Amino acid sequence: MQRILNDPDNIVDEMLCGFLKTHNDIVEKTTNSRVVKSVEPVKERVGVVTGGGSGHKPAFIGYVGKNMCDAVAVGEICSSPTAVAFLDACKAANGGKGVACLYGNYSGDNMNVKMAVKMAAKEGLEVKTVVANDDVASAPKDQREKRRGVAGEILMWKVGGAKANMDGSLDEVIVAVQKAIDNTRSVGIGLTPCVLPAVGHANFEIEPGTMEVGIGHHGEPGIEVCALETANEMAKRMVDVVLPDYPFVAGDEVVVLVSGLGATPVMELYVLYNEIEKLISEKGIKIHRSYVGNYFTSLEMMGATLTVMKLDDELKTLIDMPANSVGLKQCR
Amino acid sequence: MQRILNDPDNIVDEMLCGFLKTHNDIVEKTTNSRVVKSVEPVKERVGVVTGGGSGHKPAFIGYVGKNMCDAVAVGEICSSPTAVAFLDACKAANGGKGVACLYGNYSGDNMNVKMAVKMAAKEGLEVKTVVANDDVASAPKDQREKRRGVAGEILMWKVGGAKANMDGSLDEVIVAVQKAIDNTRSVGIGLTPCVLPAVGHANFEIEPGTMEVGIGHHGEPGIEVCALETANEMAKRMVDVVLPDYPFVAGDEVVVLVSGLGATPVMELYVLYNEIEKLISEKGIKIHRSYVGNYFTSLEMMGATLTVMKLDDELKTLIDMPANSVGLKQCR
Amino acid sequence: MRTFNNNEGKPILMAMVKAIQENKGYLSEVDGLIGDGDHGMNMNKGFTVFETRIKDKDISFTEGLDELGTILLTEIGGSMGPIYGTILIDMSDVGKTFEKIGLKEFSTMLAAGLEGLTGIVEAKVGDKTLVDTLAPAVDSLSNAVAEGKSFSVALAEMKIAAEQGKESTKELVAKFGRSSRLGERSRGVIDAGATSCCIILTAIADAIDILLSEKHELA
Amino acid sequence: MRTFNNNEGKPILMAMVKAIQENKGYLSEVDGLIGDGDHGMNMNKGFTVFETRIKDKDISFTEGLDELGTILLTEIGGSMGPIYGTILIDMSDVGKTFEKIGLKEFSTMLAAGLEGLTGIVEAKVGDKTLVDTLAPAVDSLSNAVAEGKSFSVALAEMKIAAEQGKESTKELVAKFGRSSRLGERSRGVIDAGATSCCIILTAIADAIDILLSEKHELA
Ligand SMILES: Nc1ncnc2c1ncn2[C@@H]1O[C@H](COP(=O)(O)OP(=O)(O)O)[C@@H](O)[C@H]1O
Ligand SMILES: Nc1ncnc2c1ncn2[C@@H]1O[C@H](COP(=O)(O)OP(=O)(O)O)[C@@H](O)[C@H]1O
Ligand SMILES: [Mg+2]
Ligand SMILES: [Mg+2]
Ligand SMILES: [Mg+2]
Ligand SMILES: [Mg+2]
Repeated sequence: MQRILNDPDNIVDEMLCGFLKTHNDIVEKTTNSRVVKSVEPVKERVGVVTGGGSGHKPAFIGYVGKNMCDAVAVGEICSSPTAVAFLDACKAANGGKGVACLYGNYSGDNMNVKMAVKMAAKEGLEVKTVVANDDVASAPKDQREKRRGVAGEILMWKVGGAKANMDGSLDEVIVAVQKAIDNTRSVGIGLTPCVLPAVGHANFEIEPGTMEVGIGHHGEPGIEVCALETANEMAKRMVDVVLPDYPFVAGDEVVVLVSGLGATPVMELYVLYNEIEKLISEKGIKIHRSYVGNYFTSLEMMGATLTVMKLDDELKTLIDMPANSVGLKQCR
Repeated sequence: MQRILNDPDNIVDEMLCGFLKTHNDIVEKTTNSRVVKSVEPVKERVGVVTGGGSGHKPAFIGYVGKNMCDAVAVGEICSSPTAVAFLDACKAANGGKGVACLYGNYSGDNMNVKMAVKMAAKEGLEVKTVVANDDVASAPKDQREKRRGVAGEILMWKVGGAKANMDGSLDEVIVAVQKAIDNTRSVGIGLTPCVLPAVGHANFEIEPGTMEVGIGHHGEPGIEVCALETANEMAKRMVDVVLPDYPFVAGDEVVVLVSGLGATPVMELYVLYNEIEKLISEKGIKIHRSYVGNYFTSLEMMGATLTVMKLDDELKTLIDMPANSVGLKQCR
Repeated sequence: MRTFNNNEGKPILMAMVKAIQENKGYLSEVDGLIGDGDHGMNMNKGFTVFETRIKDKDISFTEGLDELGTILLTEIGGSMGPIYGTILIDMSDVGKTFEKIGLKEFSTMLAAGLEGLTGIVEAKVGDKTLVDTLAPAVDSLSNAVAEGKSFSVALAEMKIAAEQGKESTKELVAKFGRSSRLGERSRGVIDAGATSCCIILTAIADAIDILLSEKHELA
Repeated sequence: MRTFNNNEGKPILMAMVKAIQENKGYLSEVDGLIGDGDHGMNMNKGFTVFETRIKDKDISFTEGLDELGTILLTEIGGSMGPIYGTILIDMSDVGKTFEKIGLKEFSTMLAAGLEGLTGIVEAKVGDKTLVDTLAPAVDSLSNAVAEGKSFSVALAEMKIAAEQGKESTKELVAKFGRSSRLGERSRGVIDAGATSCCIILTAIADAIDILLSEKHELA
């Protein structure tokens, strides 16, 4: 394993220390060592919280900051944060108007968030949740509630953070975020597996010359394994999975997010986006804004995800609002 | 090769198309298809230009934008841009007060920039240059003029862009940038090689269980090959190469930049920085600002570079100035 | 003897810890086949923290279950935190008033653990989760109670039920957790949580058995 | 014949293109050992663009050299753009007034190419670059001129000089370019630029020789 590590059991703590030192203009620690909050002063408005396992940098911690999430619960690698961490993140973000906890659909996170919501209620703190399920490949459309949350979560946080900062009530924030995720579809293609540092070897294989279509952010397999394709063919395949599912149609305005899974050279993400843009535009769909880069990764996996979100006037305003987090900066 | 590609011979063009589509709020094309410029209107001030081979995303193109470079010449993968591209980049950045061309010390770039400067002079455009040579491992200190430029170039561009935007004259920009690079030292550790898409196989080896100390951004070897170390040992090794060379001493204020080489999980860069920060701080050196992330990569190489720049009041002001490029955003 | 003293139950806790530590690699391997390969690691982390905390402490069986459950729940997270956390804490909640623990008490405790679990997960028998181990173990104990069997015999039968339950997951398709995304591809390997649950129950049974026979010798 | 007509020199250009295309893989391989492995690719790209441009065109030898040099310089970049661009353009600049090209003319042209190169790079003979091929080739030609040798014999000798020059790089330590960072580790393999230069000179020599003998047969 050619990696930069000390004791794998301490990797999350050491990462957090390094992260806090580097980004002390954006985030700060809290009394819970697995909860990080924005340095922005807590205002009398809805708090926005997320959380998830580590190993997806810049997610989740990198989406805390101005007009993004207010606090985040940090888990072990590929493992949900504790219920207490979710609870403490909610408390750290609490400005007296309730907290929106926006997370991804994984059984660990579901259980821990559910417990945290109960614990918060006992303490008189109202927490409402939205669970991201944008990954088309992970379940059929009629079982959308079973689908995983993947890179679409970033757009969900962007919308939630912006809405809270426009002084939306808790219900308004929840409604806007739910709309955002309902309007969002993603798919991933994996080209190489990843190695959890404490495990030391890959626990699934992607044969060279093949690719895994519909892969999840922890290497969960998807729709099919097929022969490695050119960038243009991959673009077509991804667009053909994502567009019909919502469905996105001529006249729609959308946000497009292409994220690398970690080790794919960013140059190649632009090659991929170049074709995706062409295919989407050809359908008469207008790309209002796009993001290309390593926004949601799985350690050193190669591959990419495509996320498309349909906009309406409200979502457009929210997406276009400036933001300042480590992973997503929209200046001015 | 598990990569996202069409014809490797077109990868740079396709990447550029994708890049321009995504970042049309920051960059725009020019009449030379290998020159990209900032969307910021050309002002009556010194122009700042860079250029280099592709495959180092976000370098070089990602450092064009507000208060950063005004235009960039784009080369093939690991290959200098043409003299004409450098010339056209200078023209695109020309606001009537001369142009500062800030690039890295590689023989191709040296030759092409030299020719571009001559061609510009013939057309009445004054271009002055600063060549980055921050890579300690690439030559002894008494032959500093032979050293390669690596991630220190980013700090050089930051300083150059800021100084030009403070209406520094061409000479003032050049002096500030030269001071910046003279105050900067870097070293890299490589953990895995990279594969040029058109070549299809790695052309150097890093045995698993070993690491290449002093590696360059194209895999050029460095000081020594040694057994793979822990993150803390690597941090010590890097700090011990970089600090004594300048030398940085107690009481100094510095900027620290830790960049991944492409495929190392960003989490690990924070683990590395966590120890680097400790070692530097222990020496009584004050870290004014730090950057950790994939700032200057080599396709899908694993490994990291450490860059340290000593600040004075002028450099501090310039480094702290807001900037808005794809690779470096300092909001507000 | 037909009971053991709750406040002499620390050896059971230590046996649980040891069983998880010894099977750390195996559990991760099992999880690696259709999950993300970290189950042994996750469990080992929590159980080892617990070991350090109680090493030099006088602690009863039910106090220990609560402590271990709380560590899993509040310090480990993942899926195992809430799942085993809930099972163990609920076992402790019901059991902490017992001075002596016999078959009936133990059966009540484990049933409470299962009931707690069903409060937070939807998985039923047949969904390829640790419920497939825990539920037959609980049933086996309550049958033993009904049939008036000895604690020792009941434990032996519970181990068999747990083992069979675990093995049954092999032919099932996962309905919950990471491996549920694999659909048919999840068939053919046993479930990681079902495996750790079987290991823990076996360790508990064996350790109780030793306590019972030690008491017997002394008596 | 002792000369060929400049405006009948297109076959020489085509032979240069073919030689580079055929050695694309080999040149990258050589560059891969102590450089970045793209030399064949870089050269092939430029030479192939050139081929497309001149395929259906009536073009003289010196016009072709200028066109090829300009393509390398303005469209390919890297190190090879300025290096071969300068060599070829300077050869053309000196040669474009020649109607007929004999040994003396060709010798003057190649010397001009070398001189142009020394204007942009500092490398000398012994620094493990293409100068180690080009310089002895130039010397060999001017000696042949001085000694009154035939064009054909001079070309044969130039090929040997180029080949020996290229081979000499094997034992040298690189002083310029990427491989110079390797210091002692660069010893033991030939230089990529020296290799492509030898390939090009050999192709030129062989193609001129054919032109000379064709002329001879016709004469
Ligand atoms: N929703 C669920 N309901 C019941 N059991 C579950 C559920 N999710 C996961 N499990 C159990 O957890 C086990 C995996 O645990 P572990 O690997 O530690 O967590 P993770 O899946 O988060 O990596 C599975 O084998 C399964 O028995
Ligand atoms: N400064 C220099 N002076 C002379 N020759 C050089 C110099 N730099 C490079 N070369 C030549 O260029 C060759 C490498 O060419 P190529 O691989 O195409 O470019 P790059 O090194 O940019 O990848 C070397 O083998 C050497 O002969
Ligand atoms: Mg896990
Ligand atoms: Mg090159
Ligand atoms: Mg697991
Ligand atoms: Mg090369």
